[in-house]
Amino acid sequence: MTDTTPKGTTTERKLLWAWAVLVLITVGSWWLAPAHFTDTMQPSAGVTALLLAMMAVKCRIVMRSFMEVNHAPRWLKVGTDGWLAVLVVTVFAIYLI
Amino acid sequence: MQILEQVQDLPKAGNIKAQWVCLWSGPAVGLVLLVALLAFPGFWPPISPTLPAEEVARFYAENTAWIRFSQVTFNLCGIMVVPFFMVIVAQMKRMHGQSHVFAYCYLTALVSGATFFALSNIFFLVAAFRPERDPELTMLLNDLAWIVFIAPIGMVLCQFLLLAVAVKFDHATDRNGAAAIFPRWVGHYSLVTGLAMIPSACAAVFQTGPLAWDGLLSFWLRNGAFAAFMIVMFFVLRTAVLRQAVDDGVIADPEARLGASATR
Amino acid sequence: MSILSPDRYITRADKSPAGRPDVRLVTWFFPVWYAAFGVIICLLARVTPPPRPDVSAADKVAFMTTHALTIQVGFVVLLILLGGAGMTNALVAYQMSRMSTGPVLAYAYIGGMGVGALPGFLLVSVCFLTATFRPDRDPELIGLLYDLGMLSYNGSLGCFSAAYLVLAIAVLYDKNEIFPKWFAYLSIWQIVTEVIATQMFVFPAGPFAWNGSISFWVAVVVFSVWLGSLIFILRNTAAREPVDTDETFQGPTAG
Amino acid sequence: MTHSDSSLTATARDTDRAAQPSVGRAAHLPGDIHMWVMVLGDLIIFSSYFVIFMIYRSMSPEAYLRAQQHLDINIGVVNTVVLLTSSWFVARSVLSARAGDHTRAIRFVYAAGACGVLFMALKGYEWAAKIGAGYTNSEEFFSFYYVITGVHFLHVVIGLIVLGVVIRDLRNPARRRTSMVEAGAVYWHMVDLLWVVIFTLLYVMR
Repeated sequence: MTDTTPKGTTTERKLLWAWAVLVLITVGSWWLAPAHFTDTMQPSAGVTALLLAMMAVKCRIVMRSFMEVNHAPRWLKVGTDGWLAVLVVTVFAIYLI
Repeated sequence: MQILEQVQDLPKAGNIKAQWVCLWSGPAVGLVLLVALLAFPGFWPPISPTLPAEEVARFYAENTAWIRFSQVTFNLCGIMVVPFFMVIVAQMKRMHGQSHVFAYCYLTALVSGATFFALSNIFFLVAAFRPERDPELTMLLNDLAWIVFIAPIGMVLCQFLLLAVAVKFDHATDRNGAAAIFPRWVGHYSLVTGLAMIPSACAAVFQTGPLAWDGLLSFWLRNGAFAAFMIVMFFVLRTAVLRQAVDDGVIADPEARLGASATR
Repeated sequence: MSILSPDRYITRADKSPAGRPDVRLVTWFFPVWYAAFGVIICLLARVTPPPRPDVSAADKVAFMTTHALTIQVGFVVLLILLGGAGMTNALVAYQMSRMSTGPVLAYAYIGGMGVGALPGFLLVSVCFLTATFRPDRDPELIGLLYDLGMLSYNGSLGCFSAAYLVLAIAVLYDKNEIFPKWFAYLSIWQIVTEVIATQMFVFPAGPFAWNGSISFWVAVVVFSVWLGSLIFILRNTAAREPVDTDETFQGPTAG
Repeated sequence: MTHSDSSLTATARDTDRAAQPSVGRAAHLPGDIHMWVMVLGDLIIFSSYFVIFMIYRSMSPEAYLRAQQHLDINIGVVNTVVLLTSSWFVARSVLSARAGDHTRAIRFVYAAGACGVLFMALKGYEWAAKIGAGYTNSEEFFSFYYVITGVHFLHVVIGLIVLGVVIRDLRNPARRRTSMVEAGAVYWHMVDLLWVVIFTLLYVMR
């Protein structure tokens, strides 16, 4: 089992990177949150689109990296990506209407 | 019932004893409920659904004590018939070639049916709790009490039908020479009792005629059929439990003993 | 597969009846009863989809008088057929008793569902029938019966949650593979929808009201998926049941 | 024991192959199909809540935006990081379990569970602070806020039970199965995933 160690380290490093990116995006969204401001806010489609994109990236990292969908059968990759795409598009469409 | 000395402490003797106690709880509880039934002023004759609100309120004001006594008795003792019906469940589980699914169904219907019955006396008692209440409210409670008492027959109907089906399946699959738990007529009788109770569901709709809650079908046929079934089943169950006791070797075979005394 | 008779409903590959005859009968009865139940509550009694919570007492009286006939027919039939609810639940309990977890969770299921029949079915039937019994009653009282009936019918949560919980536990622990494991997770969804349905006691309108998109419609979809799955699972497991297990069963009253 | 050893080696070899993004490697479904039915179904159910929330939000975006300003974004961000970290712990635990290092795997699951408990504590404090400040569910946004975060909270509780089961199985040499650890991990990541969406829609959406 010693031969797994170097390869395992690669995966572990990837996981750490995934986690770092997720935390970075989260902290980034902190600057954009309405609660961050005290004056009256205006709805902003641009900021919302950006936030939804950040959310989509985070979700995809969680699914692909943490949930290991990357190595999963095709139907699961398609299913999870499909769920995410439909959710984000629907949410944004409703937002715009 | 004389339990043989050598099996006195065995589980199979305990099982028979428990069934025997539950069986005899039937007539005892039945007697108490009969007293409550006779003591409830609203049953002789049953209050008419056409009574105006003021009359209903006066009925509760004038008969408060007897209503309280009889309905509290129903409240306290009504669900004590459950052990008696559990003897039926226990005997159904002994039927040959069956998976006990009917017994499970019977048990579920029994539990639900008992909760329904436990509700009606609360409405009667709340109405009698403050007879000076607005007559409209007393009439509402009276309506609820009667409708809950008479109309929800689904669970008990289901019990009769299940017993009928179980007896039929017991008979049909009886290949190994062992006798059926209940005689075949019990199934038919159970079916007829169930059918006799169906019309009373209409008591929640009709205010006059035989289907109203004081009517011939909804009140007298329904309750009469149920009481008669309890009495008949007491003897049927008594025979069944005694036979189980003999089969399990818990009591001596009365026929064998008779034969022995004859030869002596 | 045909729904016309129990022997044609649960079959082997060669179309001969499979499983035990008594289980076959009750398993066949399961979808038949739910079909009848669906017709009663949707078309006759008009409680599903539910009437609005955010209407005046006069509107509630109008609802009761407009639909008086179908409400009376529907609920009287339901009062007669209600035992079917007990039978369908008992069938699930029976299959649970065949799991490696034994009968204890099956009895818990019977307890939960058996108690649930009163707030879940009886109260709404009795309230609506009492309301239509005397439509000339004080409108406030009719309104009270309307609210009481709908809230008890849609809002009896704990009895069923308890039953779903023991069902999920039994399926997850089971080694006999009576039910597939994913069905346990479906039962957990059911609990989640019941938890959300608590909100109907707070909101008379909006997504969490008793006719709300979240409290009601999402819950109905989840329930339909759950029930539909259960119908097929019960059929499959009944077909797979060996016929000679009669004597091995151990119940509390098994002599 | 021999059997479980050999299966462990096999899974370790799977990981080995899985670690390198080479072509021609057999696809591996983490956990089991039952757990994925749960996860995908739950994602769909939650999505329906999100869509309904968005529909109501789009009817009065200004009011929702004003209400959102009263949320505690600091706790929201910290809680997101806490859950992401716990997810990372669980992912590491799966790797350790596959490599046969069960002591380490158990330690990672404990760390993840501790993060879960921390999340719940912060959530509880956040709710108490909001209710104390008068933001009750009489306001529409907050009715959604309490229900959606409440249901998510319930999922965290279930997740902690799942992690407990994973620990119990990892401790028992006779019961250890990588698929069991994977299934628990998949569930826990779903809790994380849902929170990422909730965080965006409730806290930072504009």
